Amino acid sequence: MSALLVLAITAPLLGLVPLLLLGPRTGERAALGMLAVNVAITAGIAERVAQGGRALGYVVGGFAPPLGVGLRADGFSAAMMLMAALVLLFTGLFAMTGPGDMTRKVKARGSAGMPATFFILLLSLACALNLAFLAQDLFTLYVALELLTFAAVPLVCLEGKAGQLSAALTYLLFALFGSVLYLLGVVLIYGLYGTLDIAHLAGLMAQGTGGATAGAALALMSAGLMAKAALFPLHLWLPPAHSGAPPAASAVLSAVVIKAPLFLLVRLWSDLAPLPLTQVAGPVFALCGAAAIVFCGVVALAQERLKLLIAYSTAAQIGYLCLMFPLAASDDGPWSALAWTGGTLHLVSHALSKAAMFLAAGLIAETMGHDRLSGLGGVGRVAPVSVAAFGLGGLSLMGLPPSGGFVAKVMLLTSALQQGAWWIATVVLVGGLLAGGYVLRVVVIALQHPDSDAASGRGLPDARECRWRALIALALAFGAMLVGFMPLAPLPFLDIGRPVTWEGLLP
Amino acid sequence: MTGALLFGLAGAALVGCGVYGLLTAPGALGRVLGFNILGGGVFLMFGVVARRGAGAGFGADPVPQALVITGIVVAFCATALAVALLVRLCAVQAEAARGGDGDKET
Amino acid sequence: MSLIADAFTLVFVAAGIAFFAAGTLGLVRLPQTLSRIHALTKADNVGLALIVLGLLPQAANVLEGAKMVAVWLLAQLASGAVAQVMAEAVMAETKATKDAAPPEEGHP
Amino acid sequence: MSLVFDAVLCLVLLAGALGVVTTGAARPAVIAFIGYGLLLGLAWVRLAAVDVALTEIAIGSGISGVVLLRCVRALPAEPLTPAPNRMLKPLAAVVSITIAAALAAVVLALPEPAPSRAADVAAALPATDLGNPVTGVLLVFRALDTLLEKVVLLLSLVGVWALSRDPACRGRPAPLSPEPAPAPSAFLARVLAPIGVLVGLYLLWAGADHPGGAFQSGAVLAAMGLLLVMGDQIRTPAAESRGLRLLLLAGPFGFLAVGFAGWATAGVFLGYPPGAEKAVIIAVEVAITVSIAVTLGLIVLGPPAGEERP
Amino acid sequence: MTGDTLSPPLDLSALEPALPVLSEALMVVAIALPLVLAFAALVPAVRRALPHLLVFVPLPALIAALAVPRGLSVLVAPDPFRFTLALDAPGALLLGGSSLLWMTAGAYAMAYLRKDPARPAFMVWWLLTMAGSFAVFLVADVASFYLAYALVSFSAYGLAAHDDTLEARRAGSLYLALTVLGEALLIAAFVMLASGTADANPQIRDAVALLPTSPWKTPVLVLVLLGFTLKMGLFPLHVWMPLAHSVAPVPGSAVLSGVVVKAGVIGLLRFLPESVPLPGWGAVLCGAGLFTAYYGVAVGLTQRHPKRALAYSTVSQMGVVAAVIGAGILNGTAGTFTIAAYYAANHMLLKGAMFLAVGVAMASAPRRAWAVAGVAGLLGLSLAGLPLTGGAMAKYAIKLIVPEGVAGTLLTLSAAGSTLLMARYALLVARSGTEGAPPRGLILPALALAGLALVLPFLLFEAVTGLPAGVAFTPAALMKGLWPVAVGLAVAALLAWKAPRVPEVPAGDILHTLGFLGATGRTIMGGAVAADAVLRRWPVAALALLGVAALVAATLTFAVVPL
Repeated sequence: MSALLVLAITAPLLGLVPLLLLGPRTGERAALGMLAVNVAITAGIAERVAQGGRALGYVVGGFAPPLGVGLRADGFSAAMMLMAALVLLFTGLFAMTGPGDMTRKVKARGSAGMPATFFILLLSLACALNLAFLAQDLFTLYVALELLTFAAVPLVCLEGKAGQLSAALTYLLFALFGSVLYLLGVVLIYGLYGTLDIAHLAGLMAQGTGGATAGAALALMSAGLMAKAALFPLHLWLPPAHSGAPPAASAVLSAVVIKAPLFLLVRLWSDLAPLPLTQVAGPVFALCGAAAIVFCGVVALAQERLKLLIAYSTAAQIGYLCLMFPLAASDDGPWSALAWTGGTLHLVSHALSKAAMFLAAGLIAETMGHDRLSGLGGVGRVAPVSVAAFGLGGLSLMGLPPSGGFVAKVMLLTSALQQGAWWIATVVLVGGLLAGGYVLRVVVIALQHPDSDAASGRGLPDARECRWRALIALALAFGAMLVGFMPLAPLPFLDIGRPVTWEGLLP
Repeated sequence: MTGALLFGLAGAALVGCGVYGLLTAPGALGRVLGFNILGGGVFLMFGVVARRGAGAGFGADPVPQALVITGIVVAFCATALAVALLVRLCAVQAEAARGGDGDKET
Repeated sequence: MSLIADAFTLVFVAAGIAFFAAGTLGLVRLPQTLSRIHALTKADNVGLALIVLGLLPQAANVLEGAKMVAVWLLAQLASGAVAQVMAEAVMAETKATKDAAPPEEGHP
Repeated sequence: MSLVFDAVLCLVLLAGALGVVTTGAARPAVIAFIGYGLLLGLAWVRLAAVDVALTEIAIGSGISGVVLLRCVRALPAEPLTPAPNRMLKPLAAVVSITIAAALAAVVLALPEPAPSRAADVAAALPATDLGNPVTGVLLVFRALDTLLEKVVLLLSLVGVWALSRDPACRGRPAPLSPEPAPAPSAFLARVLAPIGVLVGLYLLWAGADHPGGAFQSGAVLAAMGLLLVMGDQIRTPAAESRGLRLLLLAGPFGFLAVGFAGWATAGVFLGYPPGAEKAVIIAVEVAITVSIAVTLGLIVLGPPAGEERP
Repeated sequence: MTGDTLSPPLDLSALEPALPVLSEALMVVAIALPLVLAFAALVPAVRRALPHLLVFVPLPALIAALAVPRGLSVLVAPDPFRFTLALDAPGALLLGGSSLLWMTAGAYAMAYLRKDPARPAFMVWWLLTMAGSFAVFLVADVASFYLAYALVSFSAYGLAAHDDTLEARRAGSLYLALTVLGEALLIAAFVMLASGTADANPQIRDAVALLPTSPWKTPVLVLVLLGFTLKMGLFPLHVWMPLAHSVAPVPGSAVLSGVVVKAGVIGLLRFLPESVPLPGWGAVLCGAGLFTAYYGVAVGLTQRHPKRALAYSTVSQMGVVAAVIGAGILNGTAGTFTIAAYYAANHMLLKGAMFLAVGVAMASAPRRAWAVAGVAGLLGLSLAGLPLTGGAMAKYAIKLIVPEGVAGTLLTLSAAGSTLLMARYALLVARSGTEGAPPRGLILPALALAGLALVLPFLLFEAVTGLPAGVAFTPAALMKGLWPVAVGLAVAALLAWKAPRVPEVPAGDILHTLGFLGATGRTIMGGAVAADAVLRRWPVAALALLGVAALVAATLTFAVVPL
């Protein structure tokens, strides 16, 4: 029984009290403090898992599953939690400062960054994400997903513009459609097995008594999760929502929020569903993933707005994780383990790099006053650090060394080639080409000379990027690069605590 | 047991109705209603599962019933949030429409 | 004893149902909102009263009977007040539509 | 006999649902939805789930209905929506019928005997001193879900408030109607509100052993609050008021505090002190009920209008 | 022939005990110094001092090339983060040559860009490209090679697109696009190569040793050849080169043509097995190289700008290198790679000096330009193999690899073509004078490089081929070297006397027939955007959601019976 697991869920909530009761200044500081505590807690969990070599467990209220609900941290969830906590902390720091100290237009120096509501939502996200990574009960996970959605949707429309509101509405409605399908799957599971605890269910399902109903339940839950993760062809809400939101919000939305449903999709098929089922269903997800990579990549190439481009890139990059399914489920020893590690590393490095890119894009848009690519010529002069952060983040998307994206890509490629999955290997390579296209397109524009841009008819604005916030973006991008120094081998840490069981974790 | 089965079929039909509403509704409000109908059907299936699990002196398995209560509240929250978004969106759009001929004042 | 009670219940509940049916018919068939409200509240109040009255002998104890009466009272209160509010709203609306006679002024 | 009743109920329920999704106009659809909610409550009674029935009627139909009706009023008369594809409706019908049929088949195929946790609950319930197993599940066995659901509720209020024109969420929500309340409303509020509060408190008290509980009670209390607002008996509260915020936080964070206290007394998070389970549970329920009532009421009232200028 | 045993000219054996440490440090510093300086340029003080330092930055690389024992392989980072460096004979030749070019061109660049406000940015790209180029000649493990290769390729964009004209932007974008394509081809090849070994990131040598028996042999060879010949500019993958090399500032062009393309050469040398005959592959490579050698000359002759003529000459010369490598692996001739590297290093210095000469001429009054053209012409003839110049030694060396016969004859004849193109180049240089006198900062580095280019091949000949330098001075050898040059000069004179009017082939030649590709791309993008708009409509997406659920459910139900 590890108390850290409970703290991971409750500590972010405690940060809400000062935000709602005390003034915004005190509240924001407390919120940042709590986000830092959250990093410490998740790091502690990761450390314990790595040290002990086994999962951590906690039974809430003292009633063991299947009657009660339990929390459980294995290597995979610990890694995801730490990543999410870091991104949230950096985004929180970014959001602390507003554009006040960078343009002369704004009178009040150091005027507030995001409103207090933003920090409420950020803390709620932290709670929801930790819960999604820790909970072992399908219904608790449903609550976690809803918490996540309700924290994410208002983030999209904090500024109250019409476009943002309509994007948020579409996001909410589609996410609700997804969650109700998920819930439908949950009820079928309960009707079949009388429990919602993943460890118990894994045992029951392996006996193979579920028939078509179990398959239908898994399918419904997966579809719901895919809707929340905006996996192609269910990405309708993602581009407007992620591109319209304020930069700090876009960063967390793209970097971590969509990762939770993806994580659960993996959990569902790697921990809950028996291997033969995963082997059958894996290609379907991989197909969706491949379509996402290629299709959304091409659409990203055609975008004229920087933030839309990044949003479509997110829609494309989600696909890489899904390519992992058939490879990781192949029961092919080291090669499936390599795919598993590659997919996870991709998730982590994409989170860091995408957060960096959205923050950088926000700063670029803030400096230039718009984010139309055609008018961004020479922005490298006024926002060099932001452009560098964008470029370094893009390195990971393109899969160039040294970056997490490179390591992940090599692992997926190796696994795909070893298992003879040529089409997956091709998709990985084509995805890299497309990412190279849209990232370099931006970088090339940013490096141009501003004065030679006769088309726009005006030079660069008299503004400079906010160096402090740009450095935050740069730090995230460097984080994505650091992931690239992982050895090119399956990471044993990720296999800690699998297959799921409560054995030895309960008192 | 047959009664429970009947409501189970009704739940399935409600899910169908909800899906139809979600697919065909032209506006957001219709989709919210469709979502609620769909949710009602899913909850009803929880109720059926609970009723089928009657035993140990209870008329129904209390666990799914408790889940439904939580679910209803969450669905309400979703409805409220969606409606608030929709209302604000309409207000902003109406303002923008009015702003089209009242630009000089602002 | 119980036979008399059952007969009492049967008669009164049947009568209550008849009132409800009439009220519902009124709601469906009557042409104007005001008269619909009228039919509905009047008929339903009486119908509910009859049904509650009819069920009283079936109550297990006094408390349960009191609860049933309370339900009737609350329904009375609510339907009476709501009917008035609705009626006022209808009047106001009719007045407003008469005032705004040239409808061209409205937004397209 | 009861099967016939159930069958009729199901048919009416379905008709109501079909009415909701096929009615083109917004207001009739919402009214049909409220009726559908009431019928659904009846279905819950038939499924031996009185707790759920109360919740469904109070929240799923009642408060949701108010929220939806307010929305209808705020919408433009004729929303500008592009004409849907003519193929859409038949296609959607086919898809929906297929899904319903598939689900029906799944329901028919559910295993027999049905798996159930009823025995577990029955075995563990006496230790909690509660009579209502649903309350037991909600507040003891799956207390984490319930705690987080309170956070969800709070968060949806935050979400609604985030739509305020004032980024700092100050001021009072607009009253439900711009005109002064008609006399009958005021009368109703004055007479009904005390009775309603009493009913709410009864539901809360009864919830430990009989159907009822925090949510049902909170919904009734919220309704009474709204009634008072509609009758011009009280003003809408100011969002920045410290007291209001405290009421909002009392439920979730009182629950959380009890959870932490359980660590000290029972040795586990969200455990209850041995011997005093019922008292603590009722205390938690009271705190939750207050917060639920306030939160539900504020959600219906909508975002605050911004800082007041004296 | 000597191959790997080629011993370093500087003998450090007196320092025997410290030698491994010293060598390791030298190799690391060679790469790290420019890299660190590039990042340190963020500090204004460093940025101001940088122009004076630029000449000395390649010094560690030069010393490493001269002093580090051949074949030494050091592990710089511990095992999971493997980063290994090694220096073999081809690597040392290219490293030494490139360090000389970087030094002289660096000095030249600082004078050339004296008034350019964007000079700091150019210096950063310069340092990054330099670090990448040194790394690519030094690293020994697959992943690090990919990293170094990416670094040199992408950084070179900054050099090519520095002037930011419309032409430079187009050329730069094309360069980047093809570079990304090349990276994709290579990563696939490397992954297949590495997966044959037990190690995720093996030594290149170990991985290549397993290649002939690998099940992936064919795809790896196809991808390696495509990826690296793309960088070398073999027909038809040369289209970017005349564009990119001619739009860069003169010192940028010099290192692009001199050093950056050699990343492709070292790639082929590293990733093709030397001692195992690969007949079919060798023939294809040799054929493509020979064709490119002539093609480059033919198109280059029509050019009106000396830099573009030089760029086409690079295409042609890389064709020669490819032909040599192809001929070598055809038979598995030992020593091929060292000689190919020797020839490439010779080209590196000559081509660098010739580019620098163009810049000098453009800053000169017409009369001085004729003088510059004289030197340039001499360099050009050396490239073509005029006896008694350094180039003749290189030409002699490659004849040792390419057997007499069709290939040998064609190779010899290509020297005539080179002569012709070089004559054209000299003429263009002579005409490119404007006014004024070139600053000394341009002349001295250019002259220094020219001198080195003409002399160094003599000094290295014996070490590379194992033959005494005298063999190249026998009358037969001299005759053999002279006649193609003479033929070329004769034809040049003929053309100068009565030149047919040939329109200038636009740089990038066959690229312009590929316009339909762009149109297709735009159509695809437009189609995708339109499809996306449809997919993102609510009813469609909602149906898709149900469809996905149904698809998964159906797959599970019908594919797995025994669930």
